[in-house]
Amino acid sequence: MAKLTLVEAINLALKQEMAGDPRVIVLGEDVGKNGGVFRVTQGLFELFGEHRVIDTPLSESGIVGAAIGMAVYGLRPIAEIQFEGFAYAAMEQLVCHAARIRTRSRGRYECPLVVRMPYGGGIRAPEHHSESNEAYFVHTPGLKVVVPSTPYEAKGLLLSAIRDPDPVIFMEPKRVYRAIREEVPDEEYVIPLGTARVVMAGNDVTLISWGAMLQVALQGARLMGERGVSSEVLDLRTLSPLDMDTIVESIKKTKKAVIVHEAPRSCGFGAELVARINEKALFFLEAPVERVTGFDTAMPLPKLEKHFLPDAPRVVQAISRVMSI
Amino acid sequence: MAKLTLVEAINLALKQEMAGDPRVIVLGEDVGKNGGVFRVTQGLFELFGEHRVIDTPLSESGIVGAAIGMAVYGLRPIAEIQFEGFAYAAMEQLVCHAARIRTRSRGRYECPLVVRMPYGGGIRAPEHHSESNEAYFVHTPGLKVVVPSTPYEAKGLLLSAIRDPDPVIFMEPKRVYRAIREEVPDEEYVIPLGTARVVMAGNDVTLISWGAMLQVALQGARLMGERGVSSEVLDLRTLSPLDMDTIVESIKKTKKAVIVHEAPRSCGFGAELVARINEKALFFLEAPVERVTGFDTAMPLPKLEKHFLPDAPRVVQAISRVMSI
Amino acid sequence: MPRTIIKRFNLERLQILDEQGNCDEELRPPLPNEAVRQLYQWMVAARTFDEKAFKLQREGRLGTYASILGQEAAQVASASALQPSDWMFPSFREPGASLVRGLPLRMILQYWSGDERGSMIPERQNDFPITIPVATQIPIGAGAAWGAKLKGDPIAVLVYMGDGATSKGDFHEGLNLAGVFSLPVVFFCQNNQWAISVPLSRQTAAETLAQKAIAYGFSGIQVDGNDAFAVYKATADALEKARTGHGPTFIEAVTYRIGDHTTADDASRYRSTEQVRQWKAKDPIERLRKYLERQGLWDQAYEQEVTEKAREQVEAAVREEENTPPADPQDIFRYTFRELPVELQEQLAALQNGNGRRPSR
Amino acid sequence: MPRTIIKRFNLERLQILDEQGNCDEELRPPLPNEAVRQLYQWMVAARTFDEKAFKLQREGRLGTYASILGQEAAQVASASALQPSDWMFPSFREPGASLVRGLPLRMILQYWSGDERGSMIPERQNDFPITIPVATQIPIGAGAAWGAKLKGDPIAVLVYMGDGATSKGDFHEGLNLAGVFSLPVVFFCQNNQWAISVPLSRQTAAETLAQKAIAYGFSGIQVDGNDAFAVYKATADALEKARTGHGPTFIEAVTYRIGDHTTADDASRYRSTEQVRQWKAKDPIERLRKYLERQGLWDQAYEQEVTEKAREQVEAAVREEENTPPADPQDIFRYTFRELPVELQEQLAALQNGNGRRPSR
Ligand SMILES: Cc1ncc(C[n+]2csc(CCOP(=O)(O)OP(=O)(O)O)c2C)c(N)n1
Ligand SMILES: Cc1ncc(C[n+]2csc(CCOP(=O)(O)OP(=O)(O)O)c2C)c(N)n1
Ligand SMILES: [Mg+2]
Ligand SMILES: [Mg+2]
Repeated sequence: MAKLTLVEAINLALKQEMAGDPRVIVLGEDVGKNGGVFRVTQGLFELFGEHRVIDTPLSESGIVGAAIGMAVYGLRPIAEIQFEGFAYAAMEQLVCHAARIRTRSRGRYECPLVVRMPYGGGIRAPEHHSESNEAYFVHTPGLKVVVPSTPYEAKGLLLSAIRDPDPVIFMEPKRVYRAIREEVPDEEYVIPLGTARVVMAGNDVTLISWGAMLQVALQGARLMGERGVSSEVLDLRTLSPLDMDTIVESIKKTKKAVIVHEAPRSCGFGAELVARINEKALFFLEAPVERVTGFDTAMPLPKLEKHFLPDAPRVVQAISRVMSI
Repeated sequence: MAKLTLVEAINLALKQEMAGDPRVIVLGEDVGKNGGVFRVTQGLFELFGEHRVIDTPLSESGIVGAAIGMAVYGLRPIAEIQFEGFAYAAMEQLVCHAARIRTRSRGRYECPLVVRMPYGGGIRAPEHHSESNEAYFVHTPGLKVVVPSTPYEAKGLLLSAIRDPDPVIFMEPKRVYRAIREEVPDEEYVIPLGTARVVMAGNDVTLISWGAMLQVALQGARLMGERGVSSEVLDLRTLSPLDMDTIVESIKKTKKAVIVHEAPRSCGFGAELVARINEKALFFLEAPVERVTGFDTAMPLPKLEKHFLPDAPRVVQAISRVMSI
Repeated sequence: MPRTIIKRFNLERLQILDEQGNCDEELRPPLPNEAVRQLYQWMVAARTFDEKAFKLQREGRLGTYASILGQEAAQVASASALQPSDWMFPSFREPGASLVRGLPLRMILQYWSGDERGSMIPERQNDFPITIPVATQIPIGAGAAWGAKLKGDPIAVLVYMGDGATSKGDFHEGLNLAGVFSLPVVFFCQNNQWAISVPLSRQTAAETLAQKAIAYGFSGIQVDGNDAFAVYKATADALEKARTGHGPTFIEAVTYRIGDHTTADDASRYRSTEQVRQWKAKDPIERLRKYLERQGLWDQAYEQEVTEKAREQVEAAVREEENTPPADPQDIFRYTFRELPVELQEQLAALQNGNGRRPSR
Repeated sequence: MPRTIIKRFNLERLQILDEQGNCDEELRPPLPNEAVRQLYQWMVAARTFDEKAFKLQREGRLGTYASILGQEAAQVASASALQPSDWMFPSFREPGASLVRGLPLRMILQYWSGDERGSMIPERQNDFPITIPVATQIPIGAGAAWGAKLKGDPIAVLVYMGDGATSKGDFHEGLNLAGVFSLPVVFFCQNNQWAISVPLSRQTAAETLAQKAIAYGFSGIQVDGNDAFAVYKATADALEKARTGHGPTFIEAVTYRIGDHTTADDASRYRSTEQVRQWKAKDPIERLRKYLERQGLWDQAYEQEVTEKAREQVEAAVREEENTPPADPQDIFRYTFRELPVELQEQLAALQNGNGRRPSR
C-alpha cells in the first residue's frame, strides 16, 4: 500500500474509475495535456485520450452546462473548475439545472455530475484563488457537497461522488494537496456520502471541521491536550447530506462544541451547524457553541491571509472559552 | 399623505431621488417604456428619458457589470434584475467586483450601486420567479442586503440604499407589492440601514422575520394572541448589516424565539440568526430557537407552493412548541 | 501585406414560399403531398391549442401562458425535421414544436397551470423540459450533443431560443463550445422581434442574428420564419449535417410575436398596432394554405376536417388535464435526490404531519 | 429572393512594420521621432521590469508573476495612444500598459508580492486595478464608458483581455452592450495564442478573433501585435472614433506569450520549443530597434543609455517595494465598506486582541 498525497489519491481514483467505467469523462481548463494546474489529472490524457480528458475553452458556465448535458445524456462527467473562486459564473447552471433537472422532470432525467474544485487559502495564491464558498452550495437544494480532508478520504469519497446519481460539488482542500502523505489502498473502496468520522476521540469538547481546517482543529486539540483538555475531533466529510447523529452524539457527551471553518462567518456552514445543534441538543450545551471562522471580509491576498485564516491559537482560545464556563 | 402600495412607494422614491440627483440612473430589462413587469418604474421613462431609464438587452451579468462600471465612474446606478431567480448569472460580477472593488483598490474606487430584485413566492408565478436567495448575498462580504416589508418601509429604505456609498442588494417582496396599502409621506425620509424595528410589542416570544414573511409572522402572532400568548414581532429590515441589539434585547425579555423565512432552511439566514443568538443570548433561552422556513427542495411551481411556504398555522405550531417547554 | 483584407464572409437568407404563397419549386424540399399537408395540420393544431390556452388563462383555468401566435411555421416545420432519436431542447415558447414531437398537449397545459408533472417528459421522447432562465438550455443542449458524439450515436440535437437569448453569456459559451468541438447540434433562434418590451434593436447592434455564427467559426443562415418550406429545408439540412459529423449550424428564423409576451403582459404599452398589422399579413398558416390550394391539396371540406380534428384534440387535452387528480405534496421532496437524505426525511415528515402543521424541524 | 446573399463582411489585418523592420511609410502613424523613441524606451523598460520580476520570483522575493515577454509592443503601443483623461481596464498581464500609464512600478511588484496596496491606483490615474477573474472587467469597462457617455465626457475607455477571455460570457455581454449603446470603448485583445495550456484552436473555431466583432455590429480589426506602429495606429484611430461618438471597436493584436503562463507554470509540458523559437524571431523590440537604426535614431550609445535608465528605474522600484513597511492587518477590514458595521467592528476587535488570539466572536 503506497503513501500518497491528496493530489495522488484523487488522481488514482480518477484513473481507476475511468478505467472501470467508460461513461466517465473529465473536462475543464488545462485538465488534459497539462494534467491540471495542480497535476490532479496528470496522466489521464495519455491513458484515456482527448475524447475522455478534455481541455475546454475558458468558459465556466459552458463547462458546467455542457457537463449537465452530458450527464443527462447518460455519461458521467467530472467537470473541473480550476479554482473555486471561478465557480460563480457557473452558479446559474448549477442552481437552475444540475440541482433541479431531476425534480423539474419528475425523475425523467437525472444529473450524475461531479464538479471538482480546489478551494481554500494558505498557499499564498493570487486573488480569487483562495475562496471557500461551500455555504452557497449547501444552501442550494439538490446539490450534494463533499469536502475530503486527507488522501485516504479523498479517494473513497470521490469514488462515491462519481457513482452518485445526483450532482456532487467536490471541494478539494488545495492546502492539503501535498501537505500530507498517507497510506491509500490500491483497491477500490468507497466512503458513503453523509457519514462523518471521529478523527480523535475525547470527552471535554467537540471540535467540528472539514477539509483543510481539520488539521487546524487537530493542532488546537493537541495543544489543549497538553493542558489536559480532551477534545473529540470530527471530520464532517460531507456537508450535504450531513451526518447530524455523529455530531449530536458527541455533543451529548462533551456538552461543548467549537466549529472551525475558513469561509466568512455570516451564513457560513458553521451557522447551520449551530442552528441544528440548537434544535437537537440545546439543553446539553454548557457553553455557547464557538465559531472559529474567516471574517466577513474579502479573502486577503497572501501578505495578510494568515490573519484571516483560523489557526491553532484561535482554536485554543475558543476551546478555552467554552471550557472556562 | 397618500395611501400607497409597495410598488407605488418604490416608484415614488425612485422619482424623487432621480429628480434630486442627476447621477441616479435606472437600468434593466423592460424598466423603460414598459415601466417594469411589475410597473415599479412606471412613468420614469417619460419623466427622465431613455438616457436615465434604460431598457437593456437580456443580460444579467452585463447589466450588473455595466452598472458597476457606471458606479465606479461616478454615477449612482440602480440596476433591476427582473426576478431574483435570474440573479445567479450576475453572481460573479456581484462577488468579484461590486463587493470587492473598494477593498481591492484600498478605497480608491467605490461602488454606490443598488440592485433591485423582486423576490419570494406566493403569487403563482412560473419556475424561478419565486426564489428567495438572501443568504447567498449575506454570505458575500462587501454587500449590504435590504428587505423592506411594507410601503412605508420600502420608500425610506430605498432612499438610504441609493445614498449608501456601498453596493446594496434591495430585495422587494413581490407578494406584498399590491397586497398592502399604507400611508407614505410625500416628503423625503430615510430609514437607516442596520436598524430593525419592533412591529408588535410582546413578552412571551420573539418572532423574527423580514420582507413578505412579516405578514405571516404577524398572523401567527395574532392567532396566538387570541390564545393569550403575547408575541413580540421584529422586522429586521436589513440582513446585512444586522441590528443584533434589538434581537438580543427582545430575547432577553421573552426567552424564546421563532424565526420565519421562506428561503430553504439549510444555511438560510435563519441559521445565522440562531448562531448569533447562541453567541449572545444562549443562557436566556428557555427553548430551542425555532426556524419556520421553506424546505431544502426546489421552490415548487404554483400548484404546490403553498405547501412549501411558511404560513400562519406553521408559525402557530412553532410558537406553541417554544411555549410548551 | 500592410492593410489587407484577410477574410470575407457572406450571409445568406432563405425564402421558398413568399408572402403571397408563391413557391420557388427549385428550392422546395422534396416533401410528398401528405407531408406538406401534415405540416399544415400541425400548424393549425398548434394555433388551435394556442388560442384555447389563451382563453383558458383568461377564464382563470390556466396560469401565465406564452402564446406562439404567428410563430407556428418556425416551430412546426423545424421540429418536423427531427428524427425521434434526435434530441430537442425547447426554451419556453415552443408548444408548437412539442406538439410535433408528440408531447401530450395535456402536459403543456399542466405545466402552465403550475404543475411540474407537465415536465415529466415521456420516456420514449428525447426532449428536455421547458427552460425558464433564458439561454441556459443552450450549453446543456451542446453538452447532450457532445454526449452523443462521444458515444458515437448518429443523432442531432435541436436547441430552440429567442432573439433575447442571443444577448446572454450562455448563448456565447454554448455556441462557442459547439464550434470548437464540432458538435452535432443545430441552434434554432426564433427571432420574433421582441423580448417582452425590448425590441431587437435594443438586443443587438448587428443587422442580423445569423451573422453571430461567424464569431464561432460555423455557418449561420437567416430564413423567413413564416415560410414553412424555408424553415424545414434549413433545419433538415442542418440536422443532416450534424448527424453526419459536419458540425453545428445556427439558424435565425425571422418571425413575429403577434400576441403579448405572455398573458401577464400588455404589448400595447410598448409597440404599435401598425407593426402587428403588417406582420399579420405574413401569416404562416395562410401562406401554406394558399400554396396547398394552388396544388389542389386544399378545399373547404379539408379545412373543416383539419380544424375539427384540431379542436377535438385540444378539447380532449383540456378535459384530461382538468380531470387529472392534484399532485401529491410529497412530490416536492420525492425528486430532489434519488434517495431522500435524513434531513429531508425529517422535513417531509413535518410536511406530512398535516402539511407542515406540525414540527417544522 | 429565394436563396440570396443579404450581407457581406470583410475583415482587415494591419501591419506597418514587418518582421525585418521594414516600414510602410504610407501607413506609419505621424509620430515625431522622439515619440517613436519613447515607444522604444517604454518597451525596453517593460522588458527590463519583466525580467527582473521573473528573477525576483525565482529568488523567492516575489509571488506568482505573469510575464509579458514578447507582448511589449501590444501593451506599450496601445496604452501610449491613451490620453490621461481616458480610462484603462487591464486584465492581469498588462504591466507594460500600466508602466506607460505611469503606475509606479513599485505597486506592480507589491501586487504580485501579495499586497493589496499594489492595487491602490493613484488618484490622478484613471486605471482599474488588475482583474483576476478572466473577462469580468469587460462589462465593467463598457459601463465606465457608458458613464462617460451619459455625463458627456469626451473620453474613451480601453479594455484589455486575452484570447482566452473571448470564450467567456462576460466578453459577449460586455461587447454586446457596447454595440447596442454605441459606447466609447475600445476592446483590445492580446491574442498571445495560449490560455495557460489551451491553444487558440481550443478556444474558438473561428480563424480570427477579430471577426467576433461582426456578432456585435461594430468593426473589428486584426493587427500584428508585435508591430508597434500597427498597434498604435489601430488603437489611436479606435480611441479617437470612440471619443468622437462613433462607438466601439474590437482589436485583435496577434502576438505570442514567449514565457510560461506564470512563474507557477511549465509550458514545456504542452507546447513545442519550435513554436517559441519562430515567435522569438518576430520580437517586437528588435523590430522597432532595426527601424530606429535605419532612421539614424539608434546607436550603441543610445541603447546603453536606454537600458541603463530602464535598469535604474526598475532597481529603484524594487528597493522601494522591499523597503515598504508591511501592511496593517486592519486593512482587511478597513475597506470592506466606507463605514465599518457593528458586526465587523466586533470581528476586527477579535483580530486586534492579538491577531485573533482572543475571542473570535
Ligand atoms: C435569465 C433570464 N432573465 C430574464 C427572464 C425574464 N424573461 C422571460 S422571457 C424574457 C424575454 C425573452 O425574449 P426572447 O429570448 O426573445 O424569447 P421570446 O419571449 O421572444 O420567445 C424575459 C426577459 C428570464 N426568464 N430569464
Ligand atoms: C474566470 C476564470 N477562470 C479561470 C481562471 C484561471 N486562469 C487564469 S489566466 C487563465 C488563462 C487566460 O488566458 P488569456 O485570456 O488568453 O490570457 P493570457 O493568460 O494569455 O494573458 C486562466 C484559465 C481565471 N483567472 N478566471
Ligand atoms: Mg423574442
Ligand atoms: Mg492568451
